[in-house]
Amino acid sequence: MNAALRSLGLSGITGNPVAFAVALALMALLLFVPAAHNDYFNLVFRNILMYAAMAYGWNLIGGYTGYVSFGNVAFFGIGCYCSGVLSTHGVDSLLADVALAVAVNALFANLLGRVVLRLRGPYFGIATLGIGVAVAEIIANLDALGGTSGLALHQVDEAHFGVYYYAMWLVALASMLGTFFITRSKVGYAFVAVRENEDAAAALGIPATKYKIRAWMLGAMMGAAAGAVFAPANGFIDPSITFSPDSNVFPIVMTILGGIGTVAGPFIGALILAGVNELLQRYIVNAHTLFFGTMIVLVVLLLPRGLVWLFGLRGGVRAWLRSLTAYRA
Amino acid sequence: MDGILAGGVLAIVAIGFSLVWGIMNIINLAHGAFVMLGAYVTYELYAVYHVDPFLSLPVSFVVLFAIGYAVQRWIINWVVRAPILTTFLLTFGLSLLIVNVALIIWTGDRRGIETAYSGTNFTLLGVTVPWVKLFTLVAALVITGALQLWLTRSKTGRAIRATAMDIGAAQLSGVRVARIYAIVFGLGAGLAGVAGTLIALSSSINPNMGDPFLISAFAVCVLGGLGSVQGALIGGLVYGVIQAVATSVQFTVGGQLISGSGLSDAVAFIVLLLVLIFRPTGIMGRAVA
Amino acid sequence: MILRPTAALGVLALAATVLVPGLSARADTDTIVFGSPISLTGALTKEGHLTQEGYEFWKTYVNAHGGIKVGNKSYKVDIKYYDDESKNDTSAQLAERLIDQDHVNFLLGPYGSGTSFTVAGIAERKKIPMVEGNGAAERIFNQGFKYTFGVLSPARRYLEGVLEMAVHQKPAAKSVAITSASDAFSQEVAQGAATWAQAHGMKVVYDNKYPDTATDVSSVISALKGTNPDLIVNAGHVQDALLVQKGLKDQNVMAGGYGYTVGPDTPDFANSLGKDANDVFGAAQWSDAVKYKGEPGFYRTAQEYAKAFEAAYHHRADYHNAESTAACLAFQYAIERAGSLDPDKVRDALAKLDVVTFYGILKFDSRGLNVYKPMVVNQIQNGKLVTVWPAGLAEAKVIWPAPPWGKR
Amino acid sequence: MSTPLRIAGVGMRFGGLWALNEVSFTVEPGTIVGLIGPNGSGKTTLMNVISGVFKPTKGDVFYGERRIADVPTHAICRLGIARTFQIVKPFAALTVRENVAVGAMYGRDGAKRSTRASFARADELLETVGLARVAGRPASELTIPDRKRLEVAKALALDPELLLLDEVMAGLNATEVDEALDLLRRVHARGVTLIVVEHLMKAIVSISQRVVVLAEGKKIAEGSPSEVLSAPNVIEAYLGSRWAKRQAELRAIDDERRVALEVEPPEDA
Repeated sequence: MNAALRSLGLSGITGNPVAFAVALALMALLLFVPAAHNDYFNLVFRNILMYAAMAYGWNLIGGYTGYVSFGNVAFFGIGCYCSGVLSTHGVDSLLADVALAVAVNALFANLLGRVVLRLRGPYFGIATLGIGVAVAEIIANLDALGGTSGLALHQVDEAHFGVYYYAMWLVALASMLGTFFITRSKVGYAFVAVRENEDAAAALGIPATKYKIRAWMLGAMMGAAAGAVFAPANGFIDPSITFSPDSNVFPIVMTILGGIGTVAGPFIGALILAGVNELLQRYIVNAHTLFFGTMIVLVVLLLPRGLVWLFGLRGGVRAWLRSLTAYRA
Repeated sequence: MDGILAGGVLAIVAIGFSLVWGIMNIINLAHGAFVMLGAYVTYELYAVYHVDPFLSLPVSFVVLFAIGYAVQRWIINWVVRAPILTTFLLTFGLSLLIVNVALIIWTGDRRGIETAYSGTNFTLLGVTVPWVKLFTLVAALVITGALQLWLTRSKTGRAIRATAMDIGAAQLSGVRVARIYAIVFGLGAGLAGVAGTLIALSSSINPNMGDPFLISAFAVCVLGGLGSVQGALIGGLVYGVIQAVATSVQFTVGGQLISGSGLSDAVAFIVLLLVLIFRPTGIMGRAVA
Repeated sequence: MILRPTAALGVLALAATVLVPGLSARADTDTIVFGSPISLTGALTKEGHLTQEGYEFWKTYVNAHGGIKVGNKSYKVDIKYYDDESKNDTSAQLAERLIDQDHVNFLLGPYGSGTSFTVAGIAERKKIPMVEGNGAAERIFNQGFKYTFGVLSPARRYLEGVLEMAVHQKPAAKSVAITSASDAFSQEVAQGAATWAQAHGMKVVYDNKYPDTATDVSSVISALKGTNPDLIVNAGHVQDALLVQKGLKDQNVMAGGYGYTVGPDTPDFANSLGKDANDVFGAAQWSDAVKYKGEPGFYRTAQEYAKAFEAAYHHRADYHNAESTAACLAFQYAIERAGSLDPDKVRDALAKLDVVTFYGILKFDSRGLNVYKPMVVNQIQNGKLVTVWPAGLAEAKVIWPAPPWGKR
Repeated sequence: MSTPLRIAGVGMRFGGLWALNEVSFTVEPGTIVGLIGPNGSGKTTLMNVISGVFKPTKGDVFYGERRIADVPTHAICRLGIARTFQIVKPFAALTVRENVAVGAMYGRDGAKRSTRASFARADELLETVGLARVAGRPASELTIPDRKRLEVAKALALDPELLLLDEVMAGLNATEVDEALDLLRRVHARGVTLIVVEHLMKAIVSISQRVVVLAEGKKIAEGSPSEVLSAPNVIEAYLGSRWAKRQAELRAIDDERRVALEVEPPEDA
């Protein structure tokens, strides 16, 4: 993975300050969405925030620590079910939901990490992919959790709807700022050192495994929190919703699109990707997926280093054109 | 037994996937889409020109090889040296694109191929064996053997392996990497095409048929060891067997009957995890450098 | 340097486009707009299209015949679709969009139980009535939703017809093997079938599920084969029916009959399986053999409907088409009875609705579920789909037991 | 600050081959020990054993009274033993300054240091090694000599008592070598014990107080530079060995070529 980020063209750990400023500004802007008093926008942007939080979770382990996980959806899903279980036991408190989800997933990630974080590269990737699939299938087979029929949480009414939005906004903001402060702290530098070269990191006194597990846990907590808010907001959860391929792939795609291993990347990626997807879905009903795919292909070819890199680009168009051939064989 | 037979297809799907990943360091999310295209090539030949599916095997290989070659040469090649996640994103986009074009061309209708021999079977030691699946298994074996031979003996094969080991060195020794990559990717797509043809015989055809195979391809090629052809074969068979065994298991937890077949993927992946813990680079995998 | 501000602006601009309320598609006042999130891409594309055909067919008819009368004013109808990509987690957003952006008057259900459930939740919150014809999972109707109505018989009853038919054959089926996909709908169907069988002295010799993403069910089938049942039923969708039927032949599994939920009734089934599709039973919400005399306002008999439909879409109307059309009909009659477009008035009218149509009776129990219409059983007899059960509607004698593979 | 390092009968086997065989010697605190030997003689392997990358097959390593043979790398580093890598390993995505700061954060005194303090420390060290001018650049952009300097700076950031230098001068030209030697002397002057692995005899002779010679994994000589270099078995080990040729080449060839040589993988380890 170290090769991966070497070529991001981002020097310094938090990536590009301009991009981060823009991201913060946009995040602040999203605080005013409920002012539109339009449930549709609430939902659209709540989902964007949700994906952003999940993307930040993935970015910590996949982007900063260089362990590419395909299983973070498990944390989101378990987070959802924590709220589900509480709700079926008559507890309808977002705080409780988030608290439980974060605690459970921190523990789960910790235990799991001790096993899977021994693996490297693709082998880690597949092991985590398996975790996602396995957790989903196990839950689908537990009648206690509703099995494939899922769980119906208390019905969402108009009054709550805004609350869920703000809750998700807080989760996303926390994930973004969390990432920012983590990555500027000693811990963050340990993550990146591990990503860049585990042996060299060890030679500098960094216990790699310990920090891998930390990154994995922190990431899990972000995804879990997003799930804990999503479940009651959606009012109903089942394995096909909480462990959907989208919830697994989108955060990764968004992070790559925005810029791996940067603080602004996941959020900007989420905003653009979900935003464009929404517009296509709406105005090109019959072929939106086709256009969506085409757009992704073009973005990768035109901005192989992610959108955030554009902010840091020096030398204008010429430099950009030159950069396009950088990865040719 | 069912497991081994089912594993044949998985193996063929996984071999191509594993080659591309192992040699080019590209996780080709469009692999499932290639499988689907292979199936449609076979279907069109069968429906329009009444070509027997088995005769169309080479055709779908060639067609898909061409497609794969072109895609690599003119699209992926622009970012082929980029970090694995970049190409991951690219192929994600490509698969969306291909599947939805297919949806426009062939609609969502499910199609099937009925031949004189489809479904025919023989019984061996009390086990019923469908000819088609047996052939699939044989095909998997033949492909593995041939590929292995080609990779080790032929000039191109050696060039490919050299490239896999060290691009720089390969280039210095006059290997045209871009071309090699295109060939490998074409090969991967071609094998997907072959798999598609065989799947078309034992299952139904529709634009989304490829997706479920992608996940198992992931598991299989890692189970066997990335980039290892025999690995993918063994991985495929093992994976098939695990799932089959899981299906036959039933147990009760807290008064609830849990049937293994509902959990076959979970079981398969848990076994995969165990394998990786003891052999961190898969069954046939080499030690990590 | 040039690019930096451009990039910043780009991001902001895009954010803005999404933020700024899009032009709302609120149609002119003499059109009633229905909205439906539906599977236009993804795994359930085919089923989605069948549903859409059912809706569109009704729309064309109504508009051609002067629209829906509300009081003394006639309204044209329009239906707005969005693609849920066959994913349960996208339909929520689409439903909100239909209601808040496009200001649709009413919702027509998506295809599939999972999606229907999600949309039902939103319909409830927004107090917009939804009638759906393609989500039979009963869990949808056990939530106490007031604004969701289903015109179809509940999942658990899907296979009852097939089982009932089988026990009345000579030789009567004494044992049944049940296979099912792991999704909610299929599970409810399977449980319903098992319960019915036990209640009617039928032995359930095998009852097992497989992941709904399975690409190969051979191991399930060889397990089932050992139990050699008189009847084999599968609870699943078209894909499952095809997989299982091919698998059964692959392993030369012989039984008196083979019954499926979704599958045999869709043209795809016979098209893909050819001869091997013969003698298979399909549970159906409706068939063009049913003998109802519907109220005026639409085609009054199944036969008229089927004829006109085939003329329009060049394939035989299957029950997905019919139940989708029926959903629209429920609205048509309810709106006329309510004499208003007010969601609550229409909702009450739906709750009180009690009409006979080409599709059968449209009447909802307290949960909003149409439990008053029987299922029918079709059998594919040399390539043609004929209704064989209930006996009263039978177009042909049941072929039982099925001849050996290869002799069909 | 006065802990001796004792290598006691260390043996390291890879497959059938003993890369190290019964190697024993002691490094007194405050000294500079040169470790030389032809390619494949086991120098880097020994570095890896001391720094905990490899666990020796036989024998032991003591730091003061403490057995460190099976202490993990990061812990050894925190005991005050730092090392540089023959193949430099900068954190390419980080700036030069950040690279060094990471060392300051997790080294022997790292626990006590805040992030800010670590960066302050990094700046000092960049001054010392003469990298201040490129502090803000990504490490990936550095020239070979600068990478070597960075490697040393990172090691120093760990506040080591004992510093293992693995071929920090390979691939440098004459003036660069002199600068490097000067740097090492300054480091030593701060009371850091040095173990210097080098090919360049001239460098070793000029800086070491004691020299240990390895050949085919065995210690064949130990003593002051002069006595070691006159020892017949040492001469035998070197004359006609590939090493002599390589020296000849090195003098002949131009910078890029040397860069190329530098990046070729280490023969041992």
